[in-house]
Amino acid sequence: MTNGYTREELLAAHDDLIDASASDCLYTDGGEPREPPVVVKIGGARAVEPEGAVQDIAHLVANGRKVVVVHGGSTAVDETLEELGEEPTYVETPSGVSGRFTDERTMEVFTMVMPGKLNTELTATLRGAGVDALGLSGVDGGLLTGKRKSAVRVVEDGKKKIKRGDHSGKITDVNTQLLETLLDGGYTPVATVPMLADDGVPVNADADRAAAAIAGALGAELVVLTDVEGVYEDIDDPESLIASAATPAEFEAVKNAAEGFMTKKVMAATEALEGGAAKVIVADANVRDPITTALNGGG
Amino acid sequence: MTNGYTREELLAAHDDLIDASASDCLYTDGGEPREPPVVVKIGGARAVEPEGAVQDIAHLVANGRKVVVVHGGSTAVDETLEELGEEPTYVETPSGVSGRFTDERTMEVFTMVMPGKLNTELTATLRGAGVDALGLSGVDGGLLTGKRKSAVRVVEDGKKKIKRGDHSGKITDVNTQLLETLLDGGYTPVATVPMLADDGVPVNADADRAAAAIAGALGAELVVLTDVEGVYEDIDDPESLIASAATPAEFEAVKNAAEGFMTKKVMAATEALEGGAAKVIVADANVRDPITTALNGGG
Amino acid sequence: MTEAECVECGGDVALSDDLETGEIIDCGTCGAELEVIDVNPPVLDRAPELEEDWGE
Amino acid sequence: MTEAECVECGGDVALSDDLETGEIIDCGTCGAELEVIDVNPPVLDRAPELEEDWGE
Ligand SMILES: [Zn+2]
Ligand SMILES: [Zn+2]
Repeated sequence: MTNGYTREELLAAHDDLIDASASDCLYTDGGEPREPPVVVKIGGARAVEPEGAVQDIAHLVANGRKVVVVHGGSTAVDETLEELGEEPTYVETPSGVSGRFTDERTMEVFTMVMPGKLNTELTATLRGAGVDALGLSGVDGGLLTGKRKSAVRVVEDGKKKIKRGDHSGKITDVNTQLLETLLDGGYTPVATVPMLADDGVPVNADADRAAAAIAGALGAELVVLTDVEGVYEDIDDPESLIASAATPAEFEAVKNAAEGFMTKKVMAATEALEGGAAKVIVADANVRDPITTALNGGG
Repeated sequence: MTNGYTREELLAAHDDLIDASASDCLYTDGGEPREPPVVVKIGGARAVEPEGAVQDIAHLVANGRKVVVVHGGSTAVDETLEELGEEPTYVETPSGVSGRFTDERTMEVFTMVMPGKLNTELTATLRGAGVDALGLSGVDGGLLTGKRKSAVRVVEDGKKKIKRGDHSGKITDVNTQLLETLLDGGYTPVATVPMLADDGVPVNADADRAAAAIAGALGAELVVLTDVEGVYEDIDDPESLIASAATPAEFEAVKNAAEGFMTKKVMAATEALEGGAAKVIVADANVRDPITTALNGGG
Repeated sequence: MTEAECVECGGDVALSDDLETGEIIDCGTCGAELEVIDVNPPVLDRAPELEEDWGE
Repeated sequence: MTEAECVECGGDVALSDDLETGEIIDCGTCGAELEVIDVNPPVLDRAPELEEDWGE
């Protein structure tokens, strides 16, 4: 792994970080930091390419901040399905959202790629950066649980249909005690889907919503890193960036502005805030120190 | 999942278990059980088919015993390699042992199958049986660490060779603090390989030896479940079964008797005892309550 | 073109020839959404309400 | 048939024509195990001691 920083840059960044939040960050008396944990969602449309985020997470953790990392990796699932000679199945829902239909075989490949390949890789990368990372899927310790959904409404050839055999679910519970035990032990949980459904089966769930559920349950600040630079009031006008929102009401404005694949991120953000998250920021992954930058409210 | 037992059978088995170890098992005063933890190694040559073991683990945990489950799954790795159109590579070492050569791609598939597919599946199955199971690879929280081995000595076409590019390692450290934190929290860790090598790379290690390292570090009793019924002084004489050994010296006799693939199990057992394990039992997986039976010293 | 009975209002529901299992038909009389449970002979049941959800 | 020099004792080591990179040759003079680092021209180095280990 390349570091990408000189020692001097790291020290300067370190000072900046401490200056920016000196009132509530480091405690030489051994007291607990009063800041809420940070949930960082990385990966997504373009799989996991988290170099900038990894350094930044290491920096936050070194400064005593409690961090939970959540990752997706849908593209990597499709790649592996194709390598195995399987066709990824996407369906359109009545409201026009495109989503994966997860049959039994897809679910098997899903567990191979998410908690298997990607989570192990990211956990090792974070450990290489000095973070005491520990990977978990939603199945482990019942981290992410909720209702099984085996049928979905889809639109196929213009017809509305019920499609059965889906392996997906809706996260309603987060094992916060597990996360707090690990955070108190100095670990940085690296969480991913599948979730564990109420019928005992590991099933697909959206990683943005998983991050939202975790942030809500922990009362954390949620930073969702994406390849685009946030949510735009007018998607064609880079000046109309809405950098963050602190209440469900503020997010209503963002929601109306969101288009295309951002819809899901905005929905997840709304869920996080409604669930108890302290703050939600959707931010560009492709800047230096993307998380610190987002938390400090600018770019 | 089928239970395989009537309620009456479960209650009877429950009574048996309590009777068998009444002096050091259940404490109505809320005291801690004085028994060492049990490390159960399942799966291996014939992949993971742990129905009997799952019920038995659930039973042990319900009785307050601390259990760590370790699994392998080499066959499943080969199956997935073949589905991906890759050829599993096996090499012969100078001493005649056959072992997997793990190149980079094989390592990737290894993480997909071990911590991905098999670990998620087993964790979900155990949770379905009422065990608060939590899956971990050796990478998670630095559970299993040690020296990287990127070169191996092999024999090819009768020639001795050094083969480089291997992804394997030797486990020298176990994060017992992590396991104890989880056990104290009521979780049952479900551990598997890869381990994390000192160069930061996840690498292959033998699951029997991983179980041995964990049992040694925890001072636990190690039950290695296999498809054969233990170690035989004369492998062709079922009467010559050596059921257990409590000291490295006793194991010396077993070692001399072991043949073929059992060599690895015996080596692992020796390592466990030398590492501090309280007891090692290699036992038949294909009986009812295989772990309880093994711990109670008979069949 | 065959017909079936709406399980909600008892009204007649017209079914096209290329009817598929899982298809949702709206009852012209009461507006109920009906799922095609079987095709030959056609069996209809009230289509389940399903929250829209997506995975990875 | 070519020859190379043993890195341990300086003695001559006979090399067969089907020499392969990675191959281990025993020095006939001092008995040292020598690894073939390169084939053309032949480069030998002391073969590393490697503990025997196996994975899954
Ligand atoms: Zn009707
Ligand atoms: Zn020599």
